[in-house]
Amino acid sequence: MALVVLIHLAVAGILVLFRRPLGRWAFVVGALGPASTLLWAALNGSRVLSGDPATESFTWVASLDLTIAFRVDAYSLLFLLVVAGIGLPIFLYSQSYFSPSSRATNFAATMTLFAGSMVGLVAADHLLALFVFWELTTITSYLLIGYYDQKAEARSAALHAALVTGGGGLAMLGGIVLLAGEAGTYLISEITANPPVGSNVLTVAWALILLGAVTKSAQFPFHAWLPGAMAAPTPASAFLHSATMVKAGIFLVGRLGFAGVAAADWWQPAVFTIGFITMVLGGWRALRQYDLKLLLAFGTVSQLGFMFLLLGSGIPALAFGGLAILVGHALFKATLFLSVGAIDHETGTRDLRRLSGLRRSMPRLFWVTTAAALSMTAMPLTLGFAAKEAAFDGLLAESVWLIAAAATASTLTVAYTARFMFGAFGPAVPGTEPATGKRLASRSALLWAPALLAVMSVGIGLLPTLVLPIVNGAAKVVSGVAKAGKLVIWPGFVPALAWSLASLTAGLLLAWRRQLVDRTTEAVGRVAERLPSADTAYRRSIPALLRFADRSSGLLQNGSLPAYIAIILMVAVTAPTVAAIGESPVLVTPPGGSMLEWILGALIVGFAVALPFVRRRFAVVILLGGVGYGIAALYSVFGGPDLTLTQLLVETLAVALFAFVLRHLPATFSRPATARLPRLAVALAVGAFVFFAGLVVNGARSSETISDTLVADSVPEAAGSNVVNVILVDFRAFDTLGEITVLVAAALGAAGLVIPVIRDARSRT
Amino acid sequence: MTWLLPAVVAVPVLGAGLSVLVGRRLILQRVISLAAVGFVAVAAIALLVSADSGTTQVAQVGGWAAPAGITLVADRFAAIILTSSAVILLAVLVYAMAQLGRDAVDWWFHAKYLVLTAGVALSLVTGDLFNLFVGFEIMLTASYVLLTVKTGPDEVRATMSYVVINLVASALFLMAIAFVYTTTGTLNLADLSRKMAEIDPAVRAGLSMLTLVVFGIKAAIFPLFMWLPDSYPTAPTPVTAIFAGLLTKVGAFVIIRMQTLLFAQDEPSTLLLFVAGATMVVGVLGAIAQNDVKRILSFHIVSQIGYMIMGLGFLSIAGLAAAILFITHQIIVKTGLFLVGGLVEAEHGTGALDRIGGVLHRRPVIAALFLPLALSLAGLPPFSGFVAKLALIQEGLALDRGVIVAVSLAASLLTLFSMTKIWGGVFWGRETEAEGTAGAGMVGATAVVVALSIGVALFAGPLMALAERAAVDLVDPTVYADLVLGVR
Amino acid sequence: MKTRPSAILEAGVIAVSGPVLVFSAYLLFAGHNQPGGGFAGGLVAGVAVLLVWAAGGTDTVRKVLPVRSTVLMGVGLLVAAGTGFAALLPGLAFLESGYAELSIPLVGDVKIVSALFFDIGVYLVVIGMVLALVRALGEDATAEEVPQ
Amino acid sequence: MSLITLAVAATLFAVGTYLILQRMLSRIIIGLGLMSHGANLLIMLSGTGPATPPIVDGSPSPVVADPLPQAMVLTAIVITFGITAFLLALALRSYLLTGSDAVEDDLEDKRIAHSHDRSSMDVQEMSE
Repeated sequence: MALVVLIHLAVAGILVLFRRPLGRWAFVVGALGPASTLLWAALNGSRVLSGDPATESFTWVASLDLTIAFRVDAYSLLFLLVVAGIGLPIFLYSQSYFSPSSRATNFAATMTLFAGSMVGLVAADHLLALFVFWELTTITSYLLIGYYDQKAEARSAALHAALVTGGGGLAMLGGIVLLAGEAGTYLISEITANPPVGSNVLTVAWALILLGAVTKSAQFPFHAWLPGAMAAPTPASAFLHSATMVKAGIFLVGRLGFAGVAAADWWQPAVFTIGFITMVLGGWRALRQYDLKLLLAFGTVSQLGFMFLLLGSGIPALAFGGLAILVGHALFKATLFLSVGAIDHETGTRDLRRLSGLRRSMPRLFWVTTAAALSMTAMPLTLGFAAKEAAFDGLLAESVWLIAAAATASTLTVAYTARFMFGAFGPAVPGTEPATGKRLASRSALLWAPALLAVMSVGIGLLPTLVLPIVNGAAKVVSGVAKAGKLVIWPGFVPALAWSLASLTAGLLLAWRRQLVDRTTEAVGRVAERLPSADTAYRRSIPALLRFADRSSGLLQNGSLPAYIAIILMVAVTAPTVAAIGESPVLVTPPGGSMLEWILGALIVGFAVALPFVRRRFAVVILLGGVGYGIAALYSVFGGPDLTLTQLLVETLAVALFAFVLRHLPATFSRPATARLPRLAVALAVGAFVFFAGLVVNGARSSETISDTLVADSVPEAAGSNVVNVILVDFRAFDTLGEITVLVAAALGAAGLVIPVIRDARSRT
Repeated sequence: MTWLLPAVVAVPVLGAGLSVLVGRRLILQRVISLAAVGFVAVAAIALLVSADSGTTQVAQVGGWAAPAGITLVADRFAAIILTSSAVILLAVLVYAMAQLGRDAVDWWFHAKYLVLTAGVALSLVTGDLFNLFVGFEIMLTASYVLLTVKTGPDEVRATMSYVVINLVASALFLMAIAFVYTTTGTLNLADLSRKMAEIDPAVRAGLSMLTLVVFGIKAAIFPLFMWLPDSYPTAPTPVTAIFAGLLTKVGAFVIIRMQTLLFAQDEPSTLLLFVAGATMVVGVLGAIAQNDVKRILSFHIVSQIGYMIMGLGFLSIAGLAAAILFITHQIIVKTGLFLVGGLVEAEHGTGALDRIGGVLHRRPVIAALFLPLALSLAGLPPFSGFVAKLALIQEGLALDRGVIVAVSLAASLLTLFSMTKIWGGVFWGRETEAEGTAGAGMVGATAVVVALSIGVALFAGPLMALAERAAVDLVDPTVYADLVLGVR
Repeated sequence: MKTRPSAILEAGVIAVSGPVLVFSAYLLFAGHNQPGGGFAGGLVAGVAVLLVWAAGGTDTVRKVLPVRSTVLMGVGLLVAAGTGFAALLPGLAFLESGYAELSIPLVGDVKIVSALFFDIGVYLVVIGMVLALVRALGEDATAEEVPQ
Repeated sequence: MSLITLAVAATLFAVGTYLILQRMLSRIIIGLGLMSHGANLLIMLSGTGPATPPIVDGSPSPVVADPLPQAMVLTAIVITFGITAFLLALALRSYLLTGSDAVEDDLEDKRIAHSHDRSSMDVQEMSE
């Protein structure tokens, strides 16, 4: 399995690296990815279906239990076939859809990367591995949606999708780690075989995982990104945003739903509620669209809601029905998207008000589309019908409310399918300029790729046994129940059929009176626009986030150096004080000091305190020098002749340098613009901190120091009597080496700052 | 082999001296720099191999036994960070030579860069508190003067606030040293580790906070970070890149060293975790508010420091290991991102999002370099940031610290958001005319950094194991003390 | 315009700066046993540079000390770091010092400590730094005051 | 340790802080100078022992001032001198460039802090 994923990666890499020579055949090369998946499935399919999963495992980070483990069972196999079976025709379709360019090659490479991620996702047996591929699909989806990157709407749609699904993914990561903590393993096969129960943590874990699935599969209230994602080129919409990526969430709840139900009693009601709202809301919104792609997108939202409800329910019969619907949906929705792509490609528009006469000008496309549309409405003899019967059968066994809900959604499905067909192939709306297409050549992949999918859709509808073993096997893997449902061409007159026929009839009725429906949806829509919706919530949240970011960072990050320093100093004063007071410190007052110290101290303090009041710069320099010389004298009181000498010399040089600089500046300081009181407050706080901290520290003074060794060793070991100098050049010469390095750097820096200015000045005169 | 330890500091110093002496012979300067930084990289790897094989190198400089003299220690933790730093220093040096080579505005760039190298190396390997001060001063002085390689009004303003803030921090650092020496009578970190346990708990608690603030300023943690985004973006790209990659991480390194060696505690620190969360959130919100590539990235420096403090805050082996891996990943990724930002600037003369567009189509290679780094920064799989963040999340949830985990995940999402802001602004959109071309040297050096980042992701397994071995040494301060002072 | 100090002052200051430099060298060599050392010595020499500057500005400094500040700093760094590496040759630790007692005629027994070489490096760097600073900051930076 | 010297150190820190908290770089440099004087005094105070210079003759256990803080202070003084010189050059440079040595606020920060109505393009771009 890893090999298949790597093939995808390698193909994408080759496409990027050899963009020029491969440009013309980019998508054909990219198709090698799905082809390799199909080949793998052909070689291993029967073995997997016989109940012997193919496993592989690669340890990435052992201590984090991060392992890329694959385990392809029948459930994975079904998804693999969907991914590659839909993917392969779409790649070939894309070859006709795009004209060769480096952008198209990038697109092909990204699609291949996506296909590989999707393969990894559905084959993963390790929750972290699943997460890795999950987020890879988010990234590739972002890049694909933003393909038309000159358009702002494509960019923002890409961002919307990335934020919602990426954010859901990150929440899911938290849930995964929590779940694994409870289960003691990240392996999906072990968790589902032996679901952890009975811990409050599990509630959080499962809620977060469900959140990931809900965002990825565009469930209410996170569905709004999916219609936006229609900004992507149509092949990407067909592949990612109808057939595969959006099913990742469905895949996940299908895999884990039974464990979720076992652990949390809210799981099933939550799944039902979310699925129901999504299903109805999507169908309703589809009825209001004019863009064929958007119409299909809302239809997808609706269908995803249905599948979510079914597969997440943790009920074997529903899981079976859900999987059947999933296969059917992938086939007919991809066909419809590809048809829309062909229409768009040939006519330049997808607006159903402008399209007209396509039934005559594109007859073959019309029949292909019709076949898929019939399957979508679940007309008898189609796969859609067989699948829906299986689902209705299961729902009816559960509760009448559930089947009523599903029937409502089915009614809407029929209605929007009719809107789609009449819109695309019927006459144009009067008063708008109609767009007509031209006949597609039969060898164009724009025609035969959807045709292929439509044929499969019809073929499987007529011969459900083609997919029955896989659906059966998959349902058995997740539910543990073999033959949980039936997939037949005609179920006979069973109660579920009545519900089907009722919803079909109601739907056809709506289709017949579609002008009335239009007016109603318009009217309701005008009211609904004022209500809060997921879309407006997102639209408002981003500017709000930006404003909040501006405000909050403006608050701290106000650009003012004095403010920064004040904050730093206050933290430096407060944090240690609070920490120390917590441990009840002891203040020990030391002796006052000798008379000489008092005199020097008074002098230094006098000079220092005078400094802020003096405005003439040279007077300031003199005061500063006074402080320095006073301190030099104080050092000598403390027995530091070296210090006194150095301090005197440094002070002299510093004063000279000060004078050098100040002679260029105005003679007096301007009055500081910052407020005086806060400055005074911070200054006093710092002073008080130093004083009291000094007292506390003095109380905890250590009786012995490492200097004792230094003083004792100085003469015998280092041959020097001046211990301070011996420290500087011997005991701690490494400090000194560093120090002179600092001096060199500072001198180079200072010279570099001033000399160019002088050179400039010279060259100007 | 012990001589390698002082040599990783002294060789760059020697190189700086030579570089100053050869004057304006650029070729010679380059050879000297490459040799010196290359030596540090090789020596760092040797020290790492040695430390990991159980013979940690401990050098007593001048032959004076600890605690009297200055001790240098390359334990696993120091050696890991030193290795990543040295490799990045080398890559950025190549980038700088490609970028600054054509119009050498500053003849002493190489000498300054070597001083910076020496400072970083010393700050990482020193086992002495005052020597650490010297190390920091070397590193910072070099950074001051490198910030003014270009000397327009903006650079001068930025440098002013940067220098002033750091000097305030240095004064606080000296105060801390004074207090430490008063209460313990020693400067040797190993010795301090033993003596700190015996002093007045009030003083110990106060000193712990004071050092946290001192190094917190350097590491740019909340609420001490505001200087960083105002000063970093103005410097030339190689300078900003190396600052972004190294300086704050050295601060984070020292915070971890201090908190584990001197002020060890067993329980997760709620204070540190709060600081971590606040740093992440404030940093990432700041990034979102920006409209310039380098400024966005600068705020992310702050934000990502939060994750390192988060790992430290758990004060557990797994948490510290995660922090170590995170620092390594950040050194590489952050540098790389700034280098990419520099490529964009080199071509467009600006990093303002609204004045650039379509780079993906005009220069796909730059986009290809940006993407893995940006995703890695956001912590998305399968890139290096993911592994480090996963380690943090696992440990946080294992310790029942759900709040900080939630905050870190939210910050990741916002990071992703701001990365898409750069992607959407710079790489997508209407193509803008280029003013210049980023040379092959610059692109190549950036590619090497990107490759390193991918390497960290690929070999995350062995690296994590190494980081865990380093963390085992960290949680037990007696390991370090015994190494330096001998088993008591 | 500033008036140039008189030539007599210039000559006088230069004459004084000679002994000051000798004093600085004394501090350097005496430092190991008495107050002084490389820093103090270097700084005293720096004060001498300052005196020369006061007498005649940067041009006089350049005349009296015709050596690049960068050369002094570079050599200083090399000597100091080189001393550290030199200790490695006989198998000692980096920067480990040794000493030898020599008897020099007329002077008597003298202890030569290898750390002295290190201190010489320090001394050179400090002089170089002060020289660089005085030359850079001591220059009249405003265009109209630059002597032609 | 003596009370008066500690008080001097504290005062130097306080006055230094007061001077740093404004915009003229030349005053800030003075403030930083005072602060580092204060820090140096604290280090000086960290030493033990009487006030005899630490110059010894090899006799066993001489009673002298603690030499280590002195060495640290010496190192700190010289480092501070180097960096102060650099800052002075920076102040001069700033003055020559802008006619002032004031540390101005960061313009970009100011812009963002006061952008109550963010450029509408930006918002549209994100929320389309």
